Amino acid sequence: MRKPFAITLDVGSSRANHTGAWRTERPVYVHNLPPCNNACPAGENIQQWLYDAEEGPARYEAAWRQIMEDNPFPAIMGRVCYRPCETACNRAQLDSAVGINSVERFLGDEALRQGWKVPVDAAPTGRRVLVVGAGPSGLSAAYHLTRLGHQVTIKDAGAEPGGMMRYGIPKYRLPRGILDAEVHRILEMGVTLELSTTVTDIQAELKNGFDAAFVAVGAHIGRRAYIPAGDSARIMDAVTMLHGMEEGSVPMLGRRVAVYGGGNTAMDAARTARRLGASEAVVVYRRTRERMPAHDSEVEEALEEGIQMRWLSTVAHADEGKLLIEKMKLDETGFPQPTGEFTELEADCLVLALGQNADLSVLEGVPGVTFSDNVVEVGPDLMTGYPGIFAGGDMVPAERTVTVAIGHGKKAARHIDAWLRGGAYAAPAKHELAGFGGLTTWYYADAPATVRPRLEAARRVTTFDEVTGGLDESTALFEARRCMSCGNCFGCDNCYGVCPDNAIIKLADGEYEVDYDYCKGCGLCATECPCGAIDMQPEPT
Amino acid sequence: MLKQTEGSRAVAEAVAMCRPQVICAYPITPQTHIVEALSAMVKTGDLEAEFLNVESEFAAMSVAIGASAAGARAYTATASQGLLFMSEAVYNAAGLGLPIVMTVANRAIGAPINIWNDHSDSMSQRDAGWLQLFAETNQEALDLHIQAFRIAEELSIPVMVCMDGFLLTHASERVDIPDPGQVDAFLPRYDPRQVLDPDDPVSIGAMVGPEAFTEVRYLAYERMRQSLGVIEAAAAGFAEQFGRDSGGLVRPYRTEDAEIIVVALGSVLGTVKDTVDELRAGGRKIGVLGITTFRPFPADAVREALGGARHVVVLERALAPGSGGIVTSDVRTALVGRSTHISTVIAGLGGRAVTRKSLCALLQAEDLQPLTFLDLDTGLVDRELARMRTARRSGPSPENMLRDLGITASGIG
Amino acid sequence: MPYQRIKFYQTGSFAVGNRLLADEQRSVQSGAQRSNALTCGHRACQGCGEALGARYALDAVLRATNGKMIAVNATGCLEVFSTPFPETSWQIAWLHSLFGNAPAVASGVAAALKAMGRTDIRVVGQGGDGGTVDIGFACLSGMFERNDDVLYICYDNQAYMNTGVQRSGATPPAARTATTQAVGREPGNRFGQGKSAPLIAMAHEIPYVATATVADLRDLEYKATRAMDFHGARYLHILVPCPLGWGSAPADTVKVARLATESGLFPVFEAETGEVVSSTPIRHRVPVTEYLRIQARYAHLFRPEERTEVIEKIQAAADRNIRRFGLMPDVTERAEVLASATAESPGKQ
Amino acid sequence: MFQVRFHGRGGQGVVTAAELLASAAFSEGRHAQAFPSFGSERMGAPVMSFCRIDDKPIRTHEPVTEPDALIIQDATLLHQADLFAGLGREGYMLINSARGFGELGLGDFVTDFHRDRLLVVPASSLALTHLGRPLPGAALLGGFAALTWAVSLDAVLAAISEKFAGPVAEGNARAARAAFAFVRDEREALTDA
Repeated sequence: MRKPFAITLDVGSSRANHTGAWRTERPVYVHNLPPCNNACPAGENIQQWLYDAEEGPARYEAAWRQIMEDNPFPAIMGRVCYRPCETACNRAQLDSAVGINSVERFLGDEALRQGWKVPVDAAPTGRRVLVVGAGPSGLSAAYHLTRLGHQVTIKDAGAEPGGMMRYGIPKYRLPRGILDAEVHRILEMGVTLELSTTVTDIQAELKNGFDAAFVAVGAHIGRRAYIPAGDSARIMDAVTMLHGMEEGSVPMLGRRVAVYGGGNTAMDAARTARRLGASEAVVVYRRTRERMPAHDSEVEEALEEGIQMRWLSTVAHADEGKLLIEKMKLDETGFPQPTGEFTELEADCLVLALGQNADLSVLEGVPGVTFSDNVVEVGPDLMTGYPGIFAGGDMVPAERTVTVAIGHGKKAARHIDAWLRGGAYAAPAKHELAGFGGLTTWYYADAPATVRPRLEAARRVTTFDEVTGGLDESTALFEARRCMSCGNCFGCDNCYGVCPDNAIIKLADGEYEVDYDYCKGCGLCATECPCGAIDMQPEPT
Repeated sequence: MLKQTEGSRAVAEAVAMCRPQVICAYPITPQTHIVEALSAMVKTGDLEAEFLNVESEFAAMSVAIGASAAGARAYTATASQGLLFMSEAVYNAAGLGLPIVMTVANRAIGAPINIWNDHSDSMSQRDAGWLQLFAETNQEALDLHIQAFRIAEELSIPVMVCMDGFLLTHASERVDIPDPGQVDAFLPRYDPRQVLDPDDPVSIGAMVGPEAFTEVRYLAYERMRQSLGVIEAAAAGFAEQFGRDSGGLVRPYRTEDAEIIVVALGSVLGTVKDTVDELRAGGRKIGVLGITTFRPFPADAVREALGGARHVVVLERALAPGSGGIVTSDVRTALVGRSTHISTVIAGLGGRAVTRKSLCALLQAEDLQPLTFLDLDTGLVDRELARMRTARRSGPSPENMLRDLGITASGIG
Repeated sequence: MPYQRIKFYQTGSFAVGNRLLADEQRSVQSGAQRSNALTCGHRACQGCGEALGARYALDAVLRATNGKMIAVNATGCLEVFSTPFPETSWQIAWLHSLFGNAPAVASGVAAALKAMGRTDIRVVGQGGDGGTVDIGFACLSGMFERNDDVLYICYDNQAYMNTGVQRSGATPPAARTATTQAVGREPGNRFGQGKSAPLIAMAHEIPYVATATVADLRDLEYKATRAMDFHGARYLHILVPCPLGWGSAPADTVKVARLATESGLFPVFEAETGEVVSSTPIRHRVPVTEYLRIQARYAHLFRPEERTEVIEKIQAAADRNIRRFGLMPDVTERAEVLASATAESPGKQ
Repeated sequence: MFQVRFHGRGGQGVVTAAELLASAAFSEGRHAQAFPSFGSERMGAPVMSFCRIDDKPIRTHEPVTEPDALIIQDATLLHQADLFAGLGREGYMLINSARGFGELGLGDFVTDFHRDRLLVVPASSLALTHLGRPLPGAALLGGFAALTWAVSLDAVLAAISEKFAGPVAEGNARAARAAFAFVRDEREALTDA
């Protein structure tokens, strides 16, 4: 075609005009730290495993393996974790937090159903590590150390592995079958477990073939407080009571039980008492509900089960069949002060749940190891004053939860591994936190959280069946897909679509590249990125 | 086939034989009979084409632009105010190089509104970039349309065929209507220089800045120059195919030894020829040069045809207020360097009859002013001028003068 | 590509695509091999809504017609920034003639194609609001009345942006332009009767009329595609924010459009032969002030002091739209929507 | 060259009559030109049309100012200004009327002309009789043929049959014949006298 000069042009010729020169700011794809990951004591990459899980059945195993990178107990976590991730979840500010915990439980149970295993890929190092205590922390450490190629032996004084997971948490919260299965999966990896074995001389152990030791014996000595009491008053401590439950020695509590304390153990004790037939279970606590250390969900469930609460109350005197309760009031510092007002409370038995102490005997006398108010002092690498001896879990200064303990196990394993290799472990730098402000939430559909089915209260109080049920597949998937993928691209194509200059190149689903030849730097892609995975950065000058 | 028929009808039949694929129509006197006839042919199926009744002349030309750019042969017709209303699109069609053919049934431009013939309308578009061919008779009007499509499409330039409103469009005369086979043989299929084709896409109508606009315009000028040859070739080819002289650049009549040559366009040429014969009989050495192609202006052919004339009288059917004769300035340019005495005669404005009687009187006069208004009622204008001098609000001149004449609008053609 | 409402279990956005979607459910624009009728290197401002809207609309039509499309463009920003000699950003058969004649030129192209028996090729006419609702209005109405086989798309940025933001017949009340300055007793554009091209198009009872914005690009694509299911005259009116003329941040182009719809000021609907057949419900209603505040062209409504009486009039207009086009479905309706949405089984389908 | 001017009222077919005359001449192999007085007149207004007949091509396009013949389609126009303008002593005139020149008040006027070249013919009533409508055009042309011999009756009939079809054509043809006969007899009467 003899085209008329200038008036008629060949198509697409404007590609010769590189409008990138107009740019003063450039879009850059980033990975920011989702608040859930940031909050997880076990350091799970939650956003990543939800990303895998939301793709459906084909990717469930991948999601599970992502969890297993950091935490060997998804099924247990999905039941007993207090979910700091959900507290931090950005979605809570939109409608309600993503049910991360229930998805984790779904994946954990799915893994048990499918019998998925974790291979040990690392070459054997020939090093031997002793783990003292088969609780969450010890088992976690053993798991990670094994994957790092070390030979691990766990010694525990108890008859069964699990520590507080078994002797502190009642069945109705953590069925033993689940606990056994996930512990067994670790042992299968080649961990040696010696039960009913108390380590007395740890230095000797280190001399006889162990290259390092991780001590995590927990805190299972119920704290006693002096309470004026008549001779025939029945008083016991919660730890012993719960421990006894596990060994089949059902304590005689009577019809009316008072539990003294405001922590999770107090709740467990009270709820267990109900299940043991107590028609009245009353929690006596010195402060107000707001100040209770017990987690809300626990308190909620306790109330649902008919547990009564006596706030601002202390036990002044215990007698047979009754307690003398003194009313308290909080002073301006929030500390409870006696008022001199007294009332009586009928109770056949008083259960003390005033916290636990660790049994530190195993480390006593070890040179360099120091203690302060009943816990072992450790460095940031969890090593005690004695080279090669590390400690974690409830016996070191930290919040005493299963998840924290598991996190200690992982952390200790990494440092022990580095120490054994004659180096030091340096954790990678954290990405910038992905805040709610960085999201464009319009793109996320309104999707209220699904609530896990609960055993209705009446049935609960009579049995030790698991209280909280799991999600079926579709609802678990629903939850997974409620994740907003904060700070991390999830392949929605928005940037690719909204660019008025076609300056985003799509490499594959979820993979993009900015074409800086044409990008004018308008920032539309960054604004319209739902999850805040694009930053606008000044052009280098 | 010889036929006694109305000019509009004859043109419609010629256009139909050119097989236009898209025809757009908007009514305006005196062009209406042409598109009415075409509409009927499309309705009966005698002519296969898309006939669009559009909402304005502006739209008519715009539809033609779209149709032509899409590769169809497009035709429309208009006149007077209509041509002015579509003016923007008229320029655009030329700029885009779209070979549209349009009939202009020449008519005056208001105000005062006037439906009768003169050349003000097409003259106003003389620089739009279109070719302008003027028909002397209905036969030529018919022939020019057939040539117009061939010329337009060969050059990719739109062509305006100008025929005097009423004088030709409404006059029943003898015409020789060719048979369709002849026309097909003379007029090849439309092969566009540029076309909107999804399989071979281009952008037509780009914005051109200072860096190339001059060149674009130069090329248009150059194509116009080339078109002179194409027009002559088309006329020659036409004569060969139809055995009839039509079109071309200029038509001399008894100019060989003429001392006075009248230059004119359109249907008035017939009356002038009669006048020339009469004056020749009286021994006056006079001839007439008809200009068929006004755009591009055939300067060389005009200079040659006006050869030895001592006096050239340009008879104009339009007026450039503040300047005078429009054709005259082109003629003057063509004769630059010669001592030829050139005078302009403005005649036949707004349907005023140009009579042989007046022409004879005019052309016998030796002392012809540089600018003369033929048959001007001087008494009438003098009275009005006087009125305007005395009273600021002397009222609208047309009404005043009609009152003087004691008649209402109309009267003898 | 049937347009689907946002699912209630999805992660993230259905605005364009989503890796969780099957390919056929994704947007034309999410395909790595999309056609880009308007390619890069054009000279539109940063964050130009018109460039975005035009690419979406024409790519959708291209897909609907298997690439058999011819576009006719009115003079205006789109034409100027896309085809400055010696470059063009179009990758389609494209013609620009004049400011006021795009609908007629498109009619001419359609007539030619019909005459040449090429009805497999479809015609799109397009222009800005000035070229459409003002200077090109007679041609548009004529095209509608003849029911010529043309889809005409108006990219409405509510003023003559190409010439430097002068008022057009589509400029909203109170808005500041270069010819309705924010000065005097009644700053900004006067409160006239307004001119709704979509409603006027509906009055012609043409087969299909629809509105869309660059805030809901899936919907925009759907409408452009749907329009090609009809023959005869069709009209698509797309709201395309102009950062320059509206005084909004280039990065906010989509956001501004979104607020226009969520406030009810720009109703998104479809009409067939003059009757409204569907309207897009407002998801999260916002007061008009949220829309007005982020545009400098309305700054005089808030500074030096808030001109509540004007803002109330604008809010009233939004409320009228919400009633007139049923933009806020009542509770029961919403419940149904939710039910149907949650009923859908998850995963790729 | 033979030039005819038609006078009538808008809607009476004045233009058609001129065109019929032109095509009649054309059918006899002669050159002809017919055109209306281009006006904005509507139904009922006085209008004119023109016809030229010649043996060589007709080049002029000016209106007929010195007609060889006048055809007056409507006698009510008779006292209008310059109705007879330019009609020479040798000219012809045919008026559509059932009344004589005396009754029409043209007694004196006609004396200046060849008496047998100025005639009246009741064209409207003839048309009414044969065509059913008072359209005098065709009848006047029939009479005109008999009056001037500028064209033959056959030529007029040929033009009529080309222009019209079916009953209209026949009716007009009969009216034309009748008018032709009427005028022929009138002329003979006058020449005999």
